Amino acid sequence: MIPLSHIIIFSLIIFTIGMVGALSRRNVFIVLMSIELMLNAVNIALIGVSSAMGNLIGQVLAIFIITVAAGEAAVGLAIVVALYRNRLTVNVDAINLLKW
Amino acid sequence: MMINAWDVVFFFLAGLILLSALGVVFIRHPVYSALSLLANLCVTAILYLSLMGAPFIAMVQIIVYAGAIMVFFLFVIMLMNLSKGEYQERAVPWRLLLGLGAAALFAFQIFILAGEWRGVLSPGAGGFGVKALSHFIFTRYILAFELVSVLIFVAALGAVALAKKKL
Amino acid sequence: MMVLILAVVLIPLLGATINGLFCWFTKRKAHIIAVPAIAIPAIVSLILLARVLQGERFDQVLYWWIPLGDFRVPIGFLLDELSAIMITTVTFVATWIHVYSIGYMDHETPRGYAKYFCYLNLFVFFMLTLCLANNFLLMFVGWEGVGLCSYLLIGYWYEKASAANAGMKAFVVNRIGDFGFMIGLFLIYKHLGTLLFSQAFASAEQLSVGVATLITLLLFTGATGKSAQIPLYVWLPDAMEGPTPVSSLIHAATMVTAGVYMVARTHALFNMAPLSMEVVASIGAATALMAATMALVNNDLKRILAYSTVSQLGYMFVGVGVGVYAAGIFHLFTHAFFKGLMFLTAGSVMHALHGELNLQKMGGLIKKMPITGWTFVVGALAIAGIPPLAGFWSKDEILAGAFMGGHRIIWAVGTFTAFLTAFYMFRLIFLTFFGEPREKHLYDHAHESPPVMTIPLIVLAVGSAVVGLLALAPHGGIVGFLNRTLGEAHEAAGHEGGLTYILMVISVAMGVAGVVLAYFMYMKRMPDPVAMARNFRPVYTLLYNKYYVDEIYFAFIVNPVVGGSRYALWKFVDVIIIDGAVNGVGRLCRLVGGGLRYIQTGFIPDYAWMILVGAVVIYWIGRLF
Amino acid sequence: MNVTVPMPNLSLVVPEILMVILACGLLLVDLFIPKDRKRVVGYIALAGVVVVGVVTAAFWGKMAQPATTFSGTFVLDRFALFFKEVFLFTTGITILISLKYLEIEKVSLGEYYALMLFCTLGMMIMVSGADLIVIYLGIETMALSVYVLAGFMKFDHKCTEAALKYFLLGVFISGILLYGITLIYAATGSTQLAQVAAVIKEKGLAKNPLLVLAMFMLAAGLGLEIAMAPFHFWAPDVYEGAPTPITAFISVAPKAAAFAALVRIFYHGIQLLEPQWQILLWIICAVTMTIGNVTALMQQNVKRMLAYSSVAHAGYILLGVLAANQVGVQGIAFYFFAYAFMNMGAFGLVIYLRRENIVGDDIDDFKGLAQTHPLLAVIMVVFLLSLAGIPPTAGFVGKFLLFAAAIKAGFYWLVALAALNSVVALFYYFRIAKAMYMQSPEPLPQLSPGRGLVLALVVVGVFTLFFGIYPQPLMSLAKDTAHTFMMFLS
Repeated sequence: MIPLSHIIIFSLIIFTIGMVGALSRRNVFIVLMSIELMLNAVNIALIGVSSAMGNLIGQVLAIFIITVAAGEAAVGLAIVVALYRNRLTVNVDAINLLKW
Repeated sequence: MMINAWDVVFFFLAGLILLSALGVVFIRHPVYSALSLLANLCVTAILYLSLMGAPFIAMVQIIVYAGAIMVFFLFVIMLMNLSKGEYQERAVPWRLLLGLGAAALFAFQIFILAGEWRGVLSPGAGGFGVKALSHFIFTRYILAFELVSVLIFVAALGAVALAKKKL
Repeated sequence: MMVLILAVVLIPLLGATINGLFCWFTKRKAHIIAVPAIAIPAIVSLILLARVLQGERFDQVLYWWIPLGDFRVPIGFLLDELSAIMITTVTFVATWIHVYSIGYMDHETPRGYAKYFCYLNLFVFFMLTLCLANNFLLMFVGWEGVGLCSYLLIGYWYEKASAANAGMKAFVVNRIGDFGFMIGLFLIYKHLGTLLFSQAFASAEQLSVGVATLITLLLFTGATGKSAQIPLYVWLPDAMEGPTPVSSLIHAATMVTAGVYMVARTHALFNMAPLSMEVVASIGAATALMAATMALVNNDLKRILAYSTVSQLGYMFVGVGVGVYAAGIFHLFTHAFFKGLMFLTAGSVMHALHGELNLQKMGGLIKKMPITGWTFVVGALAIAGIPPLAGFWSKDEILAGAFMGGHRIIWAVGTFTAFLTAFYMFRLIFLTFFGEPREKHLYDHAHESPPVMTIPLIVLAVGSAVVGLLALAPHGGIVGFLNRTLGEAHEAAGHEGGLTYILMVISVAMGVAGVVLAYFMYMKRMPDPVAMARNFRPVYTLLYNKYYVDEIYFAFIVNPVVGGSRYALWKFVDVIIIDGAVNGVGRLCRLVGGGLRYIQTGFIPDYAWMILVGAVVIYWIGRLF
Repeated sequence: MNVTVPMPNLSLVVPEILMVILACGLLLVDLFIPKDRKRVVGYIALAGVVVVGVVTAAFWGKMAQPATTFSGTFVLDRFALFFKEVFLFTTGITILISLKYLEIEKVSLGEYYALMLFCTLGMMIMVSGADLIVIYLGIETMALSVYVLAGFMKFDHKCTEAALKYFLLGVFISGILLYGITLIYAATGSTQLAQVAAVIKEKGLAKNPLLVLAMFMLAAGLGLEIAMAPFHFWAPDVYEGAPTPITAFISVAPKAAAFAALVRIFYHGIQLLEPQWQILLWIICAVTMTIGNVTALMQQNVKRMLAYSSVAHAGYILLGVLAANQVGVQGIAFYFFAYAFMNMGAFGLVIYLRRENIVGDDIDDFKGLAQTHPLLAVIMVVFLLSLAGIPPTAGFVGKFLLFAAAIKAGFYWLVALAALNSVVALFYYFRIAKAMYMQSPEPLPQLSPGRGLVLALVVVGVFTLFFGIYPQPLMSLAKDTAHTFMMFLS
C-alpha cells in the first residue's frame, strides 16, 4: 500500500530535476531531454492517480502525452538541425541574435 | 510503520529513477545523458508495470519512448558529431543557482499541498487490462485519438520541411 | 424613403472613395465619376422634395452605434421641409459647380485633378450628412467633416505659403467655434438626456431660461465660426486662396450657411432663450453692416465677394434672430444661387486674366466675355434686391420680419446695408466689365471661357433670376412651406397690407440708389471716387485696412498668446512644469521602457526562469490577498 | 469478442473533417505542381478556407443551443463557431499576404499552406474541446505547426532562432500545463469540463488549494500563446524573427484560440473558483498591459513594437475575461475580429515594405511613406488609430466593450490603468505616423507588392473602418455568442 502522496512527491521531484536541467543546461539536446524528463514525471503522477482512483482517464492522457512527446521531439530536433546548419552551434547561450 | 515488499520495490525503483534523472541533467556529454534518460524511461516502465497496474503504458513507454524517441535523439546527436568544445559547457553558476532557485520555488508550491493528495495505490490488485483501456480510447476519446494521428503527421511533415537540405 | 435618403448621402461618398482610392486610375477622367456622383443625388433630392411637398416626413434612427445599456448613440436621418430645401440647394448648386470645375481645374496635374474631385465629393457627403442628421452628434460629424474638407481645399495649393496659412487660419478659428458647439452638445445631453432632435426639441420646454440661453449661445458660437460672423469672420476672406469653384461651393453657397441652418434647426431651443435671439440678430446686423463697408473700398475681386458673403450671412442671422426662421433659410436658398454664380463668374474672369484679381487692372471686359459679364450682372441685381430677382424676395422677407418684430434699429441697419450692397456690387461691375480697359495687355488676352464653364453660369443666372418667385407660390410660397417645420414665430404680426408695401418700396429704393450712385461715381466720375477717398482719408484708410481687425487680433490675441506661450509659458510652464511633470512622466515611461527591454536578454534559459519566478510571485501575491 | 463502438455524431465536426481533407489533399496536389508555381497551392488553400468558412457559418443558425458529441468531449456552440470564423478569416488573410512574401524569401513550399491549415485545425479543436485532453491535443497540434512555420525560412539565422525559442519555451510551458491538468484530474477524477464543474460543486472544492494551483498552471499554459506577462518573453523575439506573415498569424489566431480555451475552461470548468482566478488575472492583466505598452515605447523595430503592443492588447482582452459577464464575452469576441483586422493590416504594411535586402520592419523604413505612397500611409493610419482605440474604428468599439464590461463588473482601478495605458500606447503608435508624415523619404528600391497583399490590405482596412462606423452586425453576432455561452453557465 503506497500512499498516493508518495508517488506525487516523487513525480514532483523528477519534474523539478527536469526543470533544473531545462533552466541551467546549455546544450540544446540536454535541454530537450530535460523537458522529456518533465513530461515523464507528469506521466508518473497521472498513472499514479489513475491507478489510485481506479479511473482510466489518466492512462489515456499518458498515452497521448507519450505520443505528443514523440512529435515534439521530432519537430524540436528538426529545428535544432536547421539551426545547427546556420550557426554551427547547439549551445543555447550562443543563440541570442534576437533580444531587447 | 510496517514495511511491506511493495514499499521496498517502490523505493528501489524510485531511487533508480531519481539517479538516472540526475544523470540526465548533470552528465556533461549529451550521449551519456541520453543513455541515462533511456535508463530512466525503462525503469519508469517497470514502475508502471509493477506498482500501478498499467501494463499497456509500460509497453508503450518502452516501445515509443525508449525505442523510438531516444533512438532518434541519439541518432541526431551522433549525426552532428559534436566536438568536445561544443558540448563542454562553461559552468555558469549563477544561472544554475537561478534555475535551482526557481525550480525549488515551484516545487515548494506543490510540495506544501502534498497533504491534499488522498488515496493509495494497491499494487497487485490487477489494475486495468488492455481491453478496458482500448475500449475507453476508442469510444470516449476517439476524437482525441484521431487528433493525435493528425498531430504525429504534422510533426513528421514539419520535421521534414525544416530538416531537408534543399527546398 | 430611407433608400432614397441613403442614396443621396452615400453616392457622393462612393464617388469620393473611388476617386480617392483609384486616383492613379481615374486621373483626368475623375469627373466622369465625380459629376454623376453629385448629379444623381441632385435628382433624388428633387424627388424627395416633391414627396415632402406632399406632406411626407421622415425621421428615423438608422441604427444605434455601440448600443450598450444606457449609452446609445443614434445614427439616423431626418427629412423635413427644412432639410429637403437644404439638400436640394446643396446638390443642385454643387452639381453645376462640379461641371464648372472640369473646365476650371484644367491645368492641374492628373492626380491633383482626381484628388480635387475626391475632396469635393467628400465635402458634399459631409454637407448632406450635416443637413440630414436627425441628432446632434451626426450633425457634429458632418460639421467637422465639412470643416476638414474646407481646410483641405483651402490649402489645395499647399505649395503656396499664403494658401497654407489661410488653411491654418480657417482651421484654428473654426476650432474656437467648434469648441463652443461641443460644450453646447454636452450641455444638451446633460440636461435633456438625448441627442435626438425630435426628443430634445419635444422636451426643450423643460429647460430653464438660463440654461437655454447658455446652450444656445454656445451653439451660436459654433455658428459664428462656421458662418463667419463677428468676431470669428476673419478666416473667410483669406479662404479665397482656394480654387475659385471651392470658394463658390464651400465658402459662399453651402458650408458657411451651416451655422444658419443649425440655428434654424434648433429653433425650438432658441425660442426658449429670447436673449440669445437678440444676440443672434444684433451680431447678424452688425456683421452685415461691417462687412459691407469693408467691401466698399476693396480692390480684390474675390475678397469683395467674400465680404459680401459675410454680409449676406449677417442678413440670414438677422432673419433667424428676429424669429423669421423661414425668411432666413429662404435667403440662404436664394443666396446659394446668386453668390455661387458670382464666384463662378469671378473664376471665369480669373481664368481669362490668368489669375488677376485686382479690379483696378480690369475694365471693359463685357465685350470680351459677354456671357460671364451679363450673368454677373444678373447676380448683382439679385443681391442688390432689385425685383423680381431672387434676392429681393428673401431680403424683403427678412427686413419685413425684423420691422414687424419690433427690431426697428436692426431693420434700419439692414436697409442701409442693402444700399451699400448695391453700391459695392455695381462698383465691382463697372470697374470690371464696363468703362475703358485699364490694362491693355490683360484685356487683349482675355477670352470667354469654354462652354463647360459658361453653361453652369447661365443655369445659375436663370436660377438667380427666378427662384425668388417661389415666394409667390400658393400656400404662402416657400416661406409657408418652411414654416410647416419652423413654426410661425412672429408671422402673425406680418403682412399687414400697406406697411409691407411701404417697407418693400423703401428697400427697393435703397437698392436702386446704390446702383445709381455707383454708376455716377465709377462711370461718370462725379463725384470722383479718388477725390472722395482723398477727402475722407481716415475713413477710407480704416475701411481699406478692414478696421484693422486682423491687426487687432494679432496685437491683442495672437501675439500675446504666441508671445506669452513663447516666453512666459515656454520658459516657465514648459521647462518647469511640463518638462518636470508631463515630460517627466513621458521620460519616466521611456526610461522604464528602456530598462524593461533589457529584461529581454535573448537567452532562452533566462526567459524560462523569469517565467517561473514571475509566475510563482504572482501566484503568491494572489494567494495572500 | 464483440466490442461495439458507437458511432458518434459526425455532423458537428464537418468543418474539422473538411479541414483535414483539405490539408492532406493540398499535400497531394503539391506533388504535382512545379516548384516555380507553388502559388497555386496557396490559391487552393485559400479557396478551401473560404469553403470551410462558409460551411462553419452554416452551423450558426442551428446552434442556438450547444450540442456535444464524442461522448461529451467535443462541444459545438456559437462561441466555438465565432472563434472558428476568426481563425479561418485570419488564415485566409495570412495566405493572401504570404503568396508574394514566400517568393521573395524563396521558401515557396506547399508544406507551408498545409501546416497553416493543420494549425487552424488545431485551433478549431481547441475552442470546441469540452475535455481537457482534447483541448491539450488541440493546443499541441496548433503549436507544433506554428513552431515549424515560425522557422520556415530555415536559412535565415534569426528565423531559426525564433523557432527554437518558441519551441523550447512552448514545450517547457506545456509541461506545466500538463501538470495542471493532472492536478485537476487528481482533485476531481475527471478531465471533462462539465464533470469537473459538477464535482467541484458537489464536493465543495471551490477553495481546494490543488485546484487553485491547477487553475494557475492552466492559465500559465494558455498564457504562453496569449502572450500575457510573465509568459510573454518569447513574443518579441519570435515576432521579430519569424516570417512576417506568420508573425501576423501568431499575433492573432493562436492568441484568440488560447483566449477562447481559457474562457471556456474558466467559465465552464472551474467557474466556482472565480474569486481565486479573478485575483490572479487581475494582477496578470495589470502587469501585462503595463509591460507591453511601456516596453513598446523604445522599440525601433516595428515588428517588435507590434509584439509588445500585442502583449498589451492581451492585457486589454483579459479585462473582458475578468469581468465574467455577458458584455465581457461579447467584448472578447468582437475584439478578436477587430484585432484580426487591424493587426493583420499593420503587419501587412510591413510586408508591403519588404523588398530586396530590406525587411521593412525598421521604423525608418516608414519614413516619408505619406509622400511616396499616400494611400498606403492613410491605410496605416487607420490601423494605428484602431490599435490605439480611437473612433471611428473597430478597435475603439472593441475596447469600449471590454472597458464597459470591466466597469460593469466593478474593476474601476483596472479600467483606469487600462485607460492610462491607452494613452501611453498613443506615443509609440504616433511614432510610426510621425515617421510616415513628418520625415522625408530615403531613396529606396521600388515596392512591388503582390495582388494578394493589396487585396488583403483593402479588405482589412475596409473592415476596420466599416465595423468602426457600423459595428451593429458584428456586435449582434458577438452578443448571440456571449448570450448562449453565458446561458449555458447558469
